[in-house]
Amino acid sequence: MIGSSFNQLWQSTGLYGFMGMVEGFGIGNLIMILVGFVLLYLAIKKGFEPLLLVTIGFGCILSNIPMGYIAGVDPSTGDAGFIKLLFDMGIASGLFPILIFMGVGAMTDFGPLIANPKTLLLGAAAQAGIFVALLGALALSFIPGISFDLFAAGSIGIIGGADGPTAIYVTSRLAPDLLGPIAVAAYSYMALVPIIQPPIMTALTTKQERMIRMQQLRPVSKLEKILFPITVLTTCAILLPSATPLIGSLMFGNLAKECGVVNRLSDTMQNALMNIVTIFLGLSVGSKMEASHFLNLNTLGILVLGMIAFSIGTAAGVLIAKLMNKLDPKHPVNPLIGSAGVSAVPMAARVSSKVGQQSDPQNFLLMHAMGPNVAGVIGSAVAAGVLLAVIPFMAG
Amino acid sequence: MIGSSFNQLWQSTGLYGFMGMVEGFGIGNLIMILVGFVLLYLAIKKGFEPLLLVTIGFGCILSNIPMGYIAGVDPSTGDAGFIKLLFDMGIASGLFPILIFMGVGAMTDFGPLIANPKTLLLGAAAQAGIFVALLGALALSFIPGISFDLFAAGSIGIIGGADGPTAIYVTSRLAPDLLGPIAVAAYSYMALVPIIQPPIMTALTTKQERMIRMQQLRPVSKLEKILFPITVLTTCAILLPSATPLIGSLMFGNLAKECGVVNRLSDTMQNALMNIVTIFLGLSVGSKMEASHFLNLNTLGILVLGMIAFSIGTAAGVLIAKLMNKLDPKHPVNPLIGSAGVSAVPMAARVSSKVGQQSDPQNFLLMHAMGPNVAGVIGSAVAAGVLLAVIPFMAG
Amino acid sequence: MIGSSFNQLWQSTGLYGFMGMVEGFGIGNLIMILVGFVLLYLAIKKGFEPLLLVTIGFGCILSNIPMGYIAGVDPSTGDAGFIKLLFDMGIASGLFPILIFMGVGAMTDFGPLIANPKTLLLGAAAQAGIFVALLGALALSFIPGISFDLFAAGSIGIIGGADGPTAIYVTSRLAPDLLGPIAVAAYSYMALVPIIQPPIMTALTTKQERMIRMQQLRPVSKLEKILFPITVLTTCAILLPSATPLIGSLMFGNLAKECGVVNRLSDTMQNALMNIVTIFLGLSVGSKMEASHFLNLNTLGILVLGMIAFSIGTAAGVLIAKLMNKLDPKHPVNPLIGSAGVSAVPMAARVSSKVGQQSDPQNFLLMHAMGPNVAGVIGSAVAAGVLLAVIPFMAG
Amino acid sequence: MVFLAQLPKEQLVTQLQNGVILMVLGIATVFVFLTLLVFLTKGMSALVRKLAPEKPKAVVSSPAAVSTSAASASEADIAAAIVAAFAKSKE
Amino acid sequence: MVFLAQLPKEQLVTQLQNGVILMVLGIATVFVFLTLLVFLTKGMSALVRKLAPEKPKAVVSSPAAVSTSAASASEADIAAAIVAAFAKSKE
Amino acid sequence: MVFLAQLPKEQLVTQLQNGVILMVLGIATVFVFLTLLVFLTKGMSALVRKLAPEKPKAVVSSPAAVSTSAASASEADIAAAIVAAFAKSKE
Ligand code: NA
Ligand code: NA
Ligand code: NA
Repeated sequence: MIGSSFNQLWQSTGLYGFMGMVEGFGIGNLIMILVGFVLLYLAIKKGFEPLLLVTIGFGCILSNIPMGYIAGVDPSTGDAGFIKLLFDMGIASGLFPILIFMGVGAMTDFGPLIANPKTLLLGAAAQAGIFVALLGALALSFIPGISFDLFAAGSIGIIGGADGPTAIYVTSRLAPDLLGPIAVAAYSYMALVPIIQPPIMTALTTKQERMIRMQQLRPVSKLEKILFPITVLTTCAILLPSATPLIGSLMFGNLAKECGVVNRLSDTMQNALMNIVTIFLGLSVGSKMEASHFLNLNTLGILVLGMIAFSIGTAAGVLIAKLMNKLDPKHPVNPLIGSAGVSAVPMAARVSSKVGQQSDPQNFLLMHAMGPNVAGVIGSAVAAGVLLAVIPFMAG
Repeated sequence: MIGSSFNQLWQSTGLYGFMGMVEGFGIGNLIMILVGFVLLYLAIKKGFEPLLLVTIGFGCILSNIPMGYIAGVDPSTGDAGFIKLLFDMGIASGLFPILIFMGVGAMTDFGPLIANPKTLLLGAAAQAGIFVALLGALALSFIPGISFDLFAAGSIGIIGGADGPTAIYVTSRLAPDLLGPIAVAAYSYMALVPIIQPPIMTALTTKQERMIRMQQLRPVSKLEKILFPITVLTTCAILLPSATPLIGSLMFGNLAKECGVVNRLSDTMQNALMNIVTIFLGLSVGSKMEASHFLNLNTLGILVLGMIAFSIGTAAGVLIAKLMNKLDPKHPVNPLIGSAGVSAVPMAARVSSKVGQQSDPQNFLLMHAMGPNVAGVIGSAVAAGVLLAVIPFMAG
Repeated sequence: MIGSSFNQLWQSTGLYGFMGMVEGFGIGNLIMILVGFVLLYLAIKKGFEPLLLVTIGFGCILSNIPMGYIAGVDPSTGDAGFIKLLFDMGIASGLFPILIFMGVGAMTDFGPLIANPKTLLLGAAAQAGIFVALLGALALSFIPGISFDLFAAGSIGIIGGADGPTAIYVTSRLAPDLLGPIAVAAYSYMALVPIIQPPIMTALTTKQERMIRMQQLRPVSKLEKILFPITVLTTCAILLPSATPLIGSLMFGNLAKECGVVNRLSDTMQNALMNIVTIFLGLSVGSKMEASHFLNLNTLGILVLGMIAFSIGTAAGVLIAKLMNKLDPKHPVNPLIGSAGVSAVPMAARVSSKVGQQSDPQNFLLMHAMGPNVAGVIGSAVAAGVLLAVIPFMAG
Repeated sequence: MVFLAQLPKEQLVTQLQNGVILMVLGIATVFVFLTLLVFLTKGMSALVRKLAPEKPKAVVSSPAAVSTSAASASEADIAAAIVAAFAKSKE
Repeated sequence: MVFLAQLPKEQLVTQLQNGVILMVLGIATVFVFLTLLVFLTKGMSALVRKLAPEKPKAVVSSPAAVSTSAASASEADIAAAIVAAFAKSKE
Repeated sequence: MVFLAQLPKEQLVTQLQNGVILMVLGIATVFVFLTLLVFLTKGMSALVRKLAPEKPKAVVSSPAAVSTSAASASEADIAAAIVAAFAKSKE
């Protein structure tokens, strides 16, 4: 009896599971745990988007522990693990990314965009990467071993939106099995923006263009800041209701911040609520990094396509800025701020500023780059709305 | 194919929905969105109960966007929108108003009431408005186009309790379809207390009465403050268990505040938890302002009856104070503090104080008015308990 | 008609319920309410673990109010009370103790343990109480009127872990009906540690032993503190996956604290999230103090066994420290820090320090006792993992 | 709740009768409950002052103190205190 | 989403066609939407300056101010202010 | 868990036997696990000191610092600091 109990204990060790002796577990789990440790390393040591990569990485580790059933259901008792509970509560339902977006809205200052609305076009252009990557995903599917349908392709494209909650929301709606690689790609590339963007930006611009100084932004009144979220929401309600969950929660957060009469709510959206949801969301997303869904050619395809999406978005932003200068030479735009249109707030705007100062240390582009930067958030949400509205109809 | 896709996109615009081309949507949604904007205007510009009216207003707007399905279920995918998730989580279940009440308890100082317990009677009298409005709702139902059953009438009456969470809790239990108009009426009239009450107060009192000075309140010991919530809860448990969810959570919050050993919990009840629940509750309540349930004669009836309830509650509070002065002339009560018995904490108490100072600038009634003010919260919860216990029995 | 309504109101009073006139309620509820008041008294007046005993006590009171249906389902309407909602959300699912453990991890400094790893053995020894109490529970079942199966015995044993969330997690998995008495016993005895432990500690040590001074702890680098939670988690994943929900969440919280790049998340784990969950968890656990499950000989058995578990854990910690001194006399350990191995953080460590200073006022043991103290948390979680892995297999 | 175009008159009258009963019951219960509370509160206070005649600590505090986003408010206070302190120290 | 070893070529071509349509539709919608927003925002600002020509209060604030754990940050600021104050007061 | 008036004696004996096994298994596992951790922790520390011999920053901090409602506490500290500062500056 004691022997059989020791045997039972041995058969319930993780080691036994890693050796592939239990159905559903194996060496793949060990590899994914190491991937989780790499994410932790990147987050802690390299400072890559730590809020998300620490939680996603830890979620990945916990979910891949054999017979821990932390992100699954224990077959012997029927009890669901705590990460599965969190996943069902907030990712399967789509609630968590919406709440994060509320907090993002409450932390965003649309002032620079209101002061110079034409930078919205830069935020539009930079979404090109989304659709090119979508097409790329469908093209890659001709390669044996890689297989993406329209739902998957749309989710992969949205990586190019450079906006975490949008990517997670769209993927949870269209292709939840791909959440792991898509979220990891999105956050990793957002962290890598200072490495990905500068070469593209300098390749597409002349030194003279990079030295363009822009007029100082006019001050924006409180009333304008209050009316802006309402304007955006109204436009969205009339044109593209499928984008209203995202745009609506973003603008709700922003209105709460700007209206000045509900500061305690806006504080909570930015802090307690956002932090709680970030913890839950990160762990849940990490749980989709299961060996069986992650360790395949598709993941490699996603990583490549994500990089392409970021690069094309960056290039499109810069190029459209140059086009705008051609069309309206009186109000010149430094094309370096075009790259900020991919969103990746506020990292991309800082990159614009930094690259600009390499050509002219006295040229302060940060404020100017914040306009396209936040426009990119709106642009990605609009693109997400198109995907969510059209793909189920096309596929059905 | 591209034509049919463009057509699909056009048919998924909000404009198409507002034009009534999609089943379940129409011009009524546009009207309700405008109502939502009016609520935002009142909250932001006029400062009417902004914590609730900003969130309710925004919830109303989001929920009425055609084909946004933010407060409903998308028929093509079966996905529930995020406000529907919040509604089911906290309003249908009754959880959110209870948690708000916990926070209210943790923010309430019953000291003035303990120092002068007979002001409890003022809080009792002011509940008369609840039952008169209930009767009024049943009488109004004789008018064609207006139709309230007992459940609806009880929910309408509770507007007269001048207490948001109580009104929402009772309505969610008795007549959830009326949540929209009832919550809007309750919070709007609470915000309008400085306009509604003063004429009634001056009409029912003589200048001499308004100048009555009251004895300074005695200090209240910490032990009394700890024992008070326990006394109220015990009384409620023995007499009226149906009121214990409300009274119990109120007194739990208050005990957490007063006992002094769980300050971190009481802090959280008042801040992080209360703010999160307020956001969720406001959006959810706003989602019940659907065109089909809001744009009818019943809503008009509710608004009229709510006003009547507030007025009668105010009058009853003032009159009973005058009666108390007749019966016990040695301890005179300024009848102006009677109006504070409707609750609407702390607005109604401030109104008492302000009207008092119009007759005698040196007469400080604020502290004295806080007694009946918090008594009104208890009184409303007791009245709610009666409604919840008796109405299902009468109707069944 | 009015008569029948009054009658209905009378039949819905708590008094009528206490008198046993309604199925499912009776005088037992009154007794349990008094028990709830005793818990409040101990928490508020005596300062016994107030965060938990105030909430558990209040939850006990609310849940025992006849026909309040706060922790049950109202049979006439089918509505679940709010404490039942909280219970199902977080205790039945096991989520709340896990979230608490995350916060505990974010509040714990493993530095003293890393500086002197062999104190881990003291934390191991003190778990002896768990298994002796388990055996005791099975032995007590020979007494008529007391009846514990293996599931119950495991849950009772875990009281000896002196760790609230671990006890609640294990019991919610193995014997949810015993949650009330087990949680009360665990938290009460943790509060009573300053009374229970000192006599055992002095009885088992000589004055000379109690005066042993320990070498000052070496400073621990940030990198070590980051790698420690990862080391523990990895060990646990390889050896004992059934303990990973507990160990994993503890180490997630600790990594969030130590890594230094997600301070806003670690802040939230320690404060807003922990407080919210504590409120919900306390109320829910209190709801398991129903008269029918609490007022019986089993509860008495649980209280006795819990005390035995604490005492044996204390003794084992002290004795193993003495053994270590025999085996390795060059690095003497003051045996008084052995008792801290039961966990009950940080109370047990303070007791070690205080008892030490009774023999030598210049001997500062607090830091040294923190090592076994936090080791005890890990040890209890490991013991919990064994129970969770083996008991269902043995019983099935 | 059912939304009917119009309830039959009989039912409306029955409802109204029920409403009157509810009003009587409700107002009575509220008054009985709160009147009882008056006496219980007085009794409780008397008992406290007899059994634990501690120096009362807390004067009843201001209703304005109903906390609004406590943290930020108090930080503002601290900042204000610093500013005030500076102003003074420069005198 | 279904993971197939390989979709049949025909289906892949159809998908690609759909993808092209989606790209056209998507880029068009994004540009129409944001271009419209350019005009609406300009109109809104013009209207505000005409109807409510209040002195603009807020200069556009720094993006660095995107709050990170606001509470602790501002406490650190306060602490820094105190230290700075001290340093100065000792001069 | 099932509450029985009394389990049959045989079952009680079997349970007790299982309990003894569980005790042996449990105590053994706890000791093996934590003993392993002793060596792993020592190894980890040795490795860290060899590979990254950085000046150790943190002296082990006080257990009293286990945060209780951190925000308010630190605000109180700040307030205290201000008061102290003032007291000193007036000297
Ligand atoms: Na974007
Ligand atoms: Na009231
Ligand atoms: Na322990």
